[in-house]
Amino acid sequence: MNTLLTLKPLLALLPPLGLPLILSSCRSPNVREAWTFGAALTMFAVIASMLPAVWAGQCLEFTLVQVLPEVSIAFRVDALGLLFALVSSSLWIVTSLYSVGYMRGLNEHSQTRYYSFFALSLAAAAGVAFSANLLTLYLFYEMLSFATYPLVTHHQDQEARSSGRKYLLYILGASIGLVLPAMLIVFHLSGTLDFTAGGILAGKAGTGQVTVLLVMLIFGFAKAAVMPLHSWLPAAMVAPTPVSALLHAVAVVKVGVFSVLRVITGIFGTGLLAELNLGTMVAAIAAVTIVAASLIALSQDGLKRRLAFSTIGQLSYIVLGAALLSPSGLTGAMLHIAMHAFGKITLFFCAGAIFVATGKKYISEMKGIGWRMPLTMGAFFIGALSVIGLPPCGGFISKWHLVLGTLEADQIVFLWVILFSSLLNAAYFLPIVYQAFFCHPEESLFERQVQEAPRWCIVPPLFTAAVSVILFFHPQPFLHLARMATRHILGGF
Amino acid sequence: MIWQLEFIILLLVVVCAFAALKVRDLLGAAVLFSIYSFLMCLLWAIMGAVDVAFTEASVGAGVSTVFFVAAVFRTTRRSRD
Amino acid sequence: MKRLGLLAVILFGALLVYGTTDFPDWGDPSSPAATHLSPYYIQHSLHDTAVPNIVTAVLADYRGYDTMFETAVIFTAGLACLFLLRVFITPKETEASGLYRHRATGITLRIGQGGRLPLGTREFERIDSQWVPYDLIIRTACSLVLPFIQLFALYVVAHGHHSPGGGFQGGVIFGAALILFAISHNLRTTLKAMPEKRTNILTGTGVLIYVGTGVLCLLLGGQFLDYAALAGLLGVDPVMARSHGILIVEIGVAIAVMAVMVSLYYNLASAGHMDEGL
Amino acid sequence: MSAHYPIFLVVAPLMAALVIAIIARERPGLCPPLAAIALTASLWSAAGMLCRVLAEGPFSYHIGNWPPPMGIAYEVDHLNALVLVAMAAVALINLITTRQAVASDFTGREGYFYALYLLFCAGTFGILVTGDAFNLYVLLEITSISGYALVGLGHRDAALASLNYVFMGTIGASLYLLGVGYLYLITGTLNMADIFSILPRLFGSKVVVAAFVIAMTGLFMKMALFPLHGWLPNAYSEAASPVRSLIAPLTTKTMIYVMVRLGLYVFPPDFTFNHLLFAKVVVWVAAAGIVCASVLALSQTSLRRMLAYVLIAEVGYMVGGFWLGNRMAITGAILHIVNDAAMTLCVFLAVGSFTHQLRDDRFATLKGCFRRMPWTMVVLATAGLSMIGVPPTCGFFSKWYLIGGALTADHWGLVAALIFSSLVNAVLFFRVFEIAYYEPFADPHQEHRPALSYAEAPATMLAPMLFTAAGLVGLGLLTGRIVTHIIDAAIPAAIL
Amino acid sequence: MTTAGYINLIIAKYNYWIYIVLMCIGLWAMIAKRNLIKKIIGMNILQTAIILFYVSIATKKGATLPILGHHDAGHFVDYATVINPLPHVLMLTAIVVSVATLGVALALAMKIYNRYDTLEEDEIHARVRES
Repeated sequence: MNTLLTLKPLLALLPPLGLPLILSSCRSPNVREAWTFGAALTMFAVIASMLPAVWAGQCLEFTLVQVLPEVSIAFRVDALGLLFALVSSSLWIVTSLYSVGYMRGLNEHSQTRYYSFFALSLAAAAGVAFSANLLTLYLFYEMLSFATYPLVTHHQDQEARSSGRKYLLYILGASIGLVLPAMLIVFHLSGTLDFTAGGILAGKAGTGQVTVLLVMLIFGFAKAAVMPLHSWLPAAMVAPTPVSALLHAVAVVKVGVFSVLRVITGIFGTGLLAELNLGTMVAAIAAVTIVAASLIALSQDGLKRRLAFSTIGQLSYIVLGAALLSPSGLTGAMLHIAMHAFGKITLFFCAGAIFVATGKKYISEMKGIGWRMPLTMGAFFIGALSVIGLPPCGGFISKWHLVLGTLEADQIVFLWVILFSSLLNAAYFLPIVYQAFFCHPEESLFERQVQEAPRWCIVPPLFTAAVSVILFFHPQPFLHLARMATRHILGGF
Repeated sequence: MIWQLEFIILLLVVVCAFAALKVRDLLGAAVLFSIYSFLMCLLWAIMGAVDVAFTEASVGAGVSTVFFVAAVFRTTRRSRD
Repeated sequence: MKRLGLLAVILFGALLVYGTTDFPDWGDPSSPAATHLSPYYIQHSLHDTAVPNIVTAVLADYRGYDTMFETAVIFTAGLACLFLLRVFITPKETEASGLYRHRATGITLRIGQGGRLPLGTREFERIDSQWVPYDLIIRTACSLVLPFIQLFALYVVAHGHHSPGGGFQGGVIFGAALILFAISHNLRTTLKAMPEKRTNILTGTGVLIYVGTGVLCLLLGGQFLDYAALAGLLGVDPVMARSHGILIVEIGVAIAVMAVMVSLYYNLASAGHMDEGL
Repeated sequence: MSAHYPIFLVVAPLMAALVIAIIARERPGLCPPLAAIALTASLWSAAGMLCRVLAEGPFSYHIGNWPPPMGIAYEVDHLNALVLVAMAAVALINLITTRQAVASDFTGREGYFYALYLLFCAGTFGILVTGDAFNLYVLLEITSISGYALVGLGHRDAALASLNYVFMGTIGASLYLLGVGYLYLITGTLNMADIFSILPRLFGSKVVVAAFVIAMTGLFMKMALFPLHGWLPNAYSEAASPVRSLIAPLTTKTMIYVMVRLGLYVFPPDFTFNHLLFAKVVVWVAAAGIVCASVLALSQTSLRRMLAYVLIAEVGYMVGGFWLGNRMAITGAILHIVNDAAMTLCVFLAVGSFTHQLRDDRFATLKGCFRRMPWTMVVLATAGLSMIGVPPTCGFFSKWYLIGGALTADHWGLVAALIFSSLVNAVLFFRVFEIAYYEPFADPHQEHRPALSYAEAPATMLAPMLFTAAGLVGLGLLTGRIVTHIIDAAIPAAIL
Repeated sequence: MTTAGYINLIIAKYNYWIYIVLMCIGLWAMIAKRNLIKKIIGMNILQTAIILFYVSIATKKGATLPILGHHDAGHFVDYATVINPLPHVLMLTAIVVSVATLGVALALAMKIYNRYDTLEEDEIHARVRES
């Protein structure tokens, strides 16, 4: 893989930093939102423009500044990073659309702040995607934590405060308490922090050290919500729905798992982990999270909370896939970042649309809602299928690869875990759809036949649902990128 | 120099230091401190540090004491320890 | 706290004793302190600076920079007291409340708020609220002694090259003379003789003379405080220039120290009101 | 001119102080510009010296044209040139920023304030540049006395805090003086380089050991290392805000510089780190200090008291890092002198802005400050993130070196303490941000929320504050260059 | 070391022992005394003790004052016959510093008295707590 020095990775981060423009136009909402769209589209365009080069097997690099004699703040765009950046930047456009509908629909306060920090969060997510070393990744990871705080606590009431506390406590506590020392120890042992295909720790650290570091890093990136550091995620559901949708189904949590993926592949190296048989340990941790989170999700009545626990489980699929250390497992993990993102964001959009249209938050109140909001619930159904991993949705592709991965790695236990949890997924999603369409509404709220949410709230879920379906038939860009990344990591298969 | 004399002065210095800290009347403490300074100045003169002794005589035994007295005059003479 | 303090003191004392056991014997002429640096001063200072008093030579020339900051320290102290204590609310001249004494009879009057003395009268003299009857003997004796003390102070400054003493001692003695005047008479009278404004200006000026000399040396092409550079200006050879330079800075020190001592006394004795004191 | 930079650095503020003291009552309006000019001159000289050191290497200035050790020499090398630039910049920025606050806090005595301010700065610069152990003491005292006076005229209990500071400071300085006396007794010289060359012959002497322990203890007292920190919280919280933001960045950091100077260039590093158990004990004391100070900081109810304890913890960072005795850790300690000065300035300027605009800095009054004083909060947030250690602010990078050094030395106690303190700092600052982020919650019985007025500081205060905040990020990004070009050269090659 | 050795040690350095005693007295007063003026006196004792130490370093047995006559000019002075002048110089500075500190400390004590009406530390702390 040849490298190419270019400014593009940096350019990709800049559009969201058009904050002053957003701030300066705080008095006219239309202009402000135009800027947001402009930023989102520019960012997507810049990222997409890097696709051909990466596709051709090139690696775009840019060193911003040499902050330490040995470590710099540097960007590198490879297949994995680009895959993630593509997902998050494309979904930003959709979410911006949705935000306009949602925020205006509910007449929320401080919208300028909302859009500003939203943009900042996206910049941070792209930064994480393009980080060339652990320090840069840590920098943007922390930036994301701070930038999302005002979004999570947007309502600025008592509940938001306590949830915000929990959010920061987990995220920041884990990153300062675990990632920072782990990063320093890695640097101390290996003298570098650059992500390299074979890992940088091989031959430089003992088994005990590697185990401790692995545990510190897996749990340290608490955004990946591996149990027991997961409970910030349901708490963070106090945020406005677009925030939950983008950040808690896409940017924040995916940044967490992306970081875990990066660390496993770039710092430890799959070879080292396989050699020390540590992959199984991580996979076991992930498996416990998958099953436990799915079981908890069954018992949740709040729609967003149920989605949150579902997310926790789905994230651990990705960790599990990476921990299998097999080609298909890795491919599946990477694909799942994309597939789950499109599926889950659809579900969140629908939840938000329901809230905007009816003010309902709880599943038990949603009997018969399908007759009132057929489009929304239709999208919801497709999203649910994708997350469960049934055809004809994108989720099937990634799960298929994960299952293949377990077989390749000869870890049949995890195959059962995946299948069992898919059943559980179906068990907590399908009843919602069933109730929505086949139960009679209990309340008189649903008297009128069809009353959907505002247009801007309904178009985005339909779009993402459609994309989910399309991804089943044409998974190409993502599948190809994931395959390339896997080949790069494992050295060809 | 007669070392016995020097030794007595040394002891007196210690005694004065103690006494200055022990008396309950702050004005008395100031005066005792002045004596302490003056003995110290003698001691230095004996050791050949005439310039230092001169300075201590004018500063330690002289002006410092006046400052102490002025401060005590403006505050209180009472002390509980 | 007390016990902890005692423990700390004992520990500290033990450390000192520990160090002291390795000291060279007291008065040993071959100790390192006596053989490394000081022989240079003893053997060269007279030749270098033409000042027989080695202490003065080292103080004002070799280590003149220390002394400059020593003066700055005392200046800082004066300024600090002024800053901390001075009360900048001056009672109006027409406000006459306070104690007055009739000069001729010695009768003391108290004039309350809003009361007024016949303007322009010289028969009454304002006295301190905590007024102690003046002792004639002390007053007269101090008045008699004062000029001699001041003369002695000047001598100490001027003769610092040849005998113990110098700017600092002379300045303190001069200041002490003024303080004696203030104690034997009263603060108000002293303030008339030596107003606060003048002490402030003198303080700064004294240190400025020192620093200015240093800067002058620098401007004349030497290093800072290199009095030899003053040779051309003073019209003497570099060695004598050092001697004269020392005298100049000693005068500066004396002025500054004198003014600071008086200013410190003013502030402490009057608690910053600059009206009446000890 | 450039040959005289070292002296110009100190004499410019000194002369300006004298002139200001003379004209203080008559022309108070002239004082601030004069002070600003003097400090600009100092900053200029400091920068000039740094450039010269980078170009030509260390140089010295012989005052009175007496070669050391007979006379006093100013030694400029990489170490003090770096610290000098930082300190001069801090002093100047603070002077410019706090002008309005000075006018309101010290009405009628601005002139004297500026004179003392400049004396304080002159003393600090002198300490940083001097090569003579006794001269350092004199300069230390001029700094301390002006500091006592400045602190003494602050909030309600300022005089008490200041007198306490006088006592602790005097003990500290006296111990240092005694240590210097011991060194003089055994070496016969006061010049630092001279002592350094003589000492290796005397390693066995108990006098050297005693001198070392006494002088270092004195410095620990002056820098408020944990068990000897008693004076700091009160002195810093009672001082008026312009004084606080001057003294907090300069005092402790200067003392740490002196410690580094003594440990590396007066006592041979071999003696400092290996010859005694002292170094190991101090590292543990520093680690304990970091933990205790952080815990104490949690229980404070006003911003400035909280910060005072954070500062004590930061002292622990630098002391711990230095005494680990390996290159990386010492790099961290020196880097942190600069970074901490900048961070402390930034954070206390923000506090000063609160006290100036809201008349208070207790947590309760900070409610809704993100809306009321958004820019000040941006400054505070940047400084807070730096103190927590979030990249790319400078606090992260010095912490990077400190923790890295502790790992190199296998000193897990200090690693744990540093991480713990970062976590506590995160809690501390987020508590503040949270308070400032949420406006007072609406009373259910009231219809309207109490409206909070916009109370941002004037632009003349804000601009230098924002500049400082930007400087924190700038310093962070420049870390690599500072370390390779300056700090590497500042640490003796013998230290690995 | 023999008893005679100890006695010798004590006699040979008695000045140094006295300075240690004075120093400890000063330090103890600063820590344990509650009256502020007493503390200030303790501070001055501490400082003079250090001056005594320095002056003790300077002495040489049988040497003369560090003031030369003009007749000394031009010929070599045996340094063993003249007392070491350097510590004297240093201590002149130290005395000045101590009186400067004293001035500031007394000024602060007066401010404290004006505010709390007492100079006893425990009473002051009680008042601070009250307010």
